[in-house]
Amino acid sequence: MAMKTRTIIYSIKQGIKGSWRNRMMSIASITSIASVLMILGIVFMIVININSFSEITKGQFDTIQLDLEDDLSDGDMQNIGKSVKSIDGVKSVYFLSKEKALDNMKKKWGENGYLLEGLQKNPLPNSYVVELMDMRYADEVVKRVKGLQGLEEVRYYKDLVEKILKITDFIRLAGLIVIGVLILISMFVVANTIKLTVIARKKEIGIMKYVGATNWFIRCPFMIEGMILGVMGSAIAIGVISFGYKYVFDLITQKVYVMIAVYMVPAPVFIKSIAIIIAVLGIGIGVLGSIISMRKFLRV
Amino acid sequence: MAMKTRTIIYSIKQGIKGSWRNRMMSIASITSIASVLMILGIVFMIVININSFSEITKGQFDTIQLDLEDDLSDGDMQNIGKSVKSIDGVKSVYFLSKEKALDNMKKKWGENGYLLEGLQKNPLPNSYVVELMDMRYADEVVKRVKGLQGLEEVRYYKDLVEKILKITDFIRLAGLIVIGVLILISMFVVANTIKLTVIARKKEIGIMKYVGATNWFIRCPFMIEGMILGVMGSAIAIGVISFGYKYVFDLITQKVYVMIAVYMVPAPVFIKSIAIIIAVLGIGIGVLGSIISMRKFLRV
Amino acid sequence: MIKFLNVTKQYQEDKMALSDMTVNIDRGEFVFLVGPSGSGKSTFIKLLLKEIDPTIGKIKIDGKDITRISQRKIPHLRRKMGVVFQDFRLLQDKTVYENVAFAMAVINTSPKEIRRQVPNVLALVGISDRANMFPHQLSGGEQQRVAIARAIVNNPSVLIADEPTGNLDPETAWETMKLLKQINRRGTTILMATHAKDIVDMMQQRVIAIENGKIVRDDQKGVYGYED
Amino acid sequence: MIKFLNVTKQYQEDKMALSDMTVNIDRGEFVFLVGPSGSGKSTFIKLLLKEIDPTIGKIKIDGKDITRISQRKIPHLRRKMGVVFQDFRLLQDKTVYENVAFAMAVINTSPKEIRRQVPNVLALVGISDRANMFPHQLSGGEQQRVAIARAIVNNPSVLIADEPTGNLDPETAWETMKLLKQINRRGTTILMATHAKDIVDMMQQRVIAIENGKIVRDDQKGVYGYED
Ligand SMILES: Nc1ncnc2c1ncn2[C@@H]1O[C@H](COP(=O)(O)OP(=O)(O)OP(=O)(O)O)[C@@H](O)[C@H]1O
Ligand SMILES: Nc1ncnc2c1ncn2[C@@H]1O[C@H](COP(=O)(O)OP(=O)(O)OP(=O)(O)O)[C@@H](O)[C@H]1O
Ligand SMILES: [Mg+2]
Ligand SMILES: [Mg+2]
Repeated sequence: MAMKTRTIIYSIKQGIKGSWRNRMMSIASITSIASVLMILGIVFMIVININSFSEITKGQFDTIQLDLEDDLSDGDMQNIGKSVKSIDGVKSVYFLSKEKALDNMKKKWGENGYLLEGLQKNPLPNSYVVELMDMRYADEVVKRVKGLQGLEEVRYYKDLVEKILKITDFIRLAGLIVIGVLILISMFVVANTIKLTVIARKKEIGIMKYVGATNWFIRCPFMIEGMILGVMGSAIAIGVISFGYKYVFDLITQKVYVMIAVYMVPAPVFIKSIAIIIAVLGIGIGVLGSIISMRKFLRV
Repeated sequence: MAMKTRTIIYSIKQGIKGSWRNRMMSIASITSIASVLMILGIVFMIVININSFSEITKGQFDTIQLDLEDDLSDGDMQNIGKSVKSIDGVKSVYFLSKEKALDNMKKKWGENGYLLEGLQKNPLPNSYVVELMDMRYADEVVKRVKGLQGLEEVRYYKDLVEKILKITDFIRLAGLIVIGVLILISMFVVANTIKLTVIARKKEIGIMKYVGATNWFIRCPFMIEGMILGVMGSAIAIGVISFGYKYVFDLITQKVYVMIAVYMVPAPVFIKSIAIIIAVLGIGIGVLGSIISMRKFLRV
Repeated sequence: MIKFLNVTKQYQEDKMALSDMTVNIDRGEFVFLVGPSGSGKSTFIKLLLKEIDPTIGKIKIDGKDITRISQRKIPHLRRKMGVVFQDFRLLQDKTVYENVAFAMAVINTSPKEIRRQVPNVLALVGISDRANMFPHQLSGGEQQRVAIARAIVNNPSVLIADEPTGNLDPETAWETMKLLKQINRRGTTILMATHAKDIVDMMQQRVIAIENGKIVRDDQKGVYGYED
Repeated sequence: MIKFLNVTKQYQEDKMALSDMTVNIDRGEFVFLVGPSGSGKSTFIKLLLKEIDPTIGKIKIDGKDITRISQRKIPHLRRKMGVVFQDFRLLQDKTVYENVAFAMAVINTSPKEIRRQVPNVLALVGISDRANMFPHQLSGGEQQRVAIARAIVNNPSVLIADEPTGNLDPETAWETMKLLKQINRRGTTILMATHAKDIVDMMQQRVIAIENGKIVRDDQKGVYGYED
């Protein structure tokens, strides 16, 4: 065990020395890693926000509306509300009176609202708006609700919601594919960079082997060098991406259109998740890159 | 001149030989170039389509609606139509009768359309819908139109259009910045890659200098090597991006939601422009990358 | 301790670098390997180090057939041998001190022991004052001496040297030979490929002469034996 | 033709590699540069090639002060000189043939002339049969001969050789010396740094002995002059 500790201390020292002595190459590697991670961050940012936008939009249609018959007593209405609330998958139920519904409609129509003034009597029914825990429960809830007395109609934007769901799913999938491809590509770029570093030090590795060094003894300092490069590359990428996102977010909030910001993932949340992703990837890429790219040269 | 030709032929031969003999490094460089260009292509794809989406959406609000007074004769109405048509910046004018307008409204409201059945009389006016050649003319046209007799109201979605315009501008700007940053980053990555190639061949360059080779004699084969790498990297990137875009486009058209495809840039148009951009960038990056990264080593 | 049994090495179709060589070197011997340029001396050494494998034949070290040992055992094989390469093979990004220290670190010597031993060895080969320089800052002869220091620092049981005096002036060369003889007296087997006629003639040790990949002479207390 | 005027070269604060050296070598001379390891021989040669610049002093070649010429003129300066480096410095990714051909292509020789001349030179140094091999496939002595072939292929007016026989057996070394003498007879100035006592003593040429960066002896028809 004392042997191992010694090797590890030696590796750390050599790794730091190595990345400092090959400063130029280290800088090249770090900028490459940072660049690729930044690109990844940008794409992640785009995808996550499109996703967030869809989710929020979808949420607005994510309800079932139960129109009540016109001549129900208050007690009947309350009973219906309670029955609905007890159904599995129902998150909340709230009562929307016919007056309130007309009011909402007027507001929603804005400039055209005056058209509704021309109505002789309020044609809208009282209704319950049912919020679901998840879209998956929709069909089940609708079926159960339809068995209740006193309902005139069950309105449910099934087609619309399903379209939005389809689009959201597609965007999420496309996003995942793009991010997956990007991770692969960045692995590739970084592995190549480190491979070039290793090729440039091929002779050195050969010499180590001739002096009787084991593969792990040779590999360790390179891995630590790779880790150092990964950490520094990640740090730069995290800094730039965080700062950039905060800047864009603030810009949108203040200058462009405040309403968009509602659909965006807030800066702290985004920064926290992207920082973890970038750090894990950067370090992983650095270490794995070293190991992969050294394989060939250890067979001497 | 014979000298120069000889040097060029020599350089081409050496460039090809060089990239073949350093196969491993060439493959590393090519994949790096291809990867970065692919990332660029993906971002370009995202930006160009968001842009296209905004443009098309904007176009749908790009009209002025002129509500006519209720008691105009057919002749009066036609005169107004002609006058409007003659205004600078007006692209087309079409007549929307009050019956047609109510019909449209019923259709648009879909499920809620039944509400309009309850109306005693059609509250909507006859109107002209004016399409503009460009948003820039809007204010001018509105001013001129307001001078006309027989108009009850001029409705123009100025705020909405301006908001959309603002968003579109923002997206376009953000897109350009992201693409600009990506080009810089990719230049960096590739220059680094080639720099590493050159570092690995530092000794070789030194030897050439000692044999009495001029800087240009040394540089040329490397530049041609860089060009070869650039061309091959671009080719791969163009292939993957073109194929990928066509695949996604077809997928969306057939499987997801045909309507989205309307908002997308058609595959041939996209492929043509991205191919040119990638090719120019790839080759430029290859050649410039070589030149930049060799500077340091020629001072021996 | 070292046994070549019918070893043939063929790099390319048409020509044999070593052909059907059988030789036996005992523990504690001092052997010169001589022969014209391209006769196969370095090939012999590379085979010992398992840098290359023979096309045909067996090579035994301490009774073990090294053509059959697993990849993982190679480092341990090499630790038995100190090597001075014809082209030095120093680590370019390590100083003289670190190059020597590295060879010790590889076999897990304690830092304390390294700090004690390295200066001794550098003094022995006469380059103490170059300890903190990098190989490219040294003269050819100085690099060669660093290579020797690295080869002997771990007290290997075999010391292999390919042309260790090629870049040294006669005086330094003789000092190096005295050093090798001294190491040999402590029981280390020494195998040295060389073109230095004077040295071979003077040292009166076993001489194996190779020509075209074949042993043409193997004398105890031999001489270089090629005429000008 | 070559003039060193009070040249001092100091790589580092404390020690001078060359100190206040003044020397004159005429066209057509054959000069041996001898001295212990680290005395400054390679430094002298590197100064001539403008690989490094002197700390103080002037170096004139053909009457031109090379410490003052512009970066752009350096290639043309170097074309006057053929050089054999102590560490060969062959292009690793070019074959033997291409290494030699490259030196010709650099000075814009026609392909026809290259195809005619390269085989001649390779035959002259005796490595025709290695023409299509890469440097790492050659023995030390073979690489040294490729370096010599490359140095002489352009008929330089000065041939500079740093230890050109260090890796050669005595016989091949002598053949190389005969070759150099022959080239010298055609009017080429030759400057050779060496430790080969036998050769220097036998050749009876001018010997410049350096010690600690100073010229300690400069004899016409001299000898190596260091005792074992
Ligand atoms: N990797 C290789 N591929 C092909 N041929 C090789 C290779 N290595 C060596 N050779 C050839 O094998 C022969 C023996 O080479 P070796 O290096 O053993 O000679 P040597 O006796 O050490 O010569 P020197 O004294 O010049 O160093 C030479 O002719 C050489 O060209
Ligand atoms: N780049 C450098 N930086 C620092 N010191 C150097 C550098 N190059 C050479 N030296 C030192 O200058 C001195 C002279 O070196 P030089 O290479 O000229 O010796 P040499 O006479 O060629 O020796 P050898 O016969 O061993 O090749 C040596 O002590 C060497 O350590
Ligand atoms: Mg050899
Ligand atoms: Mg020297």
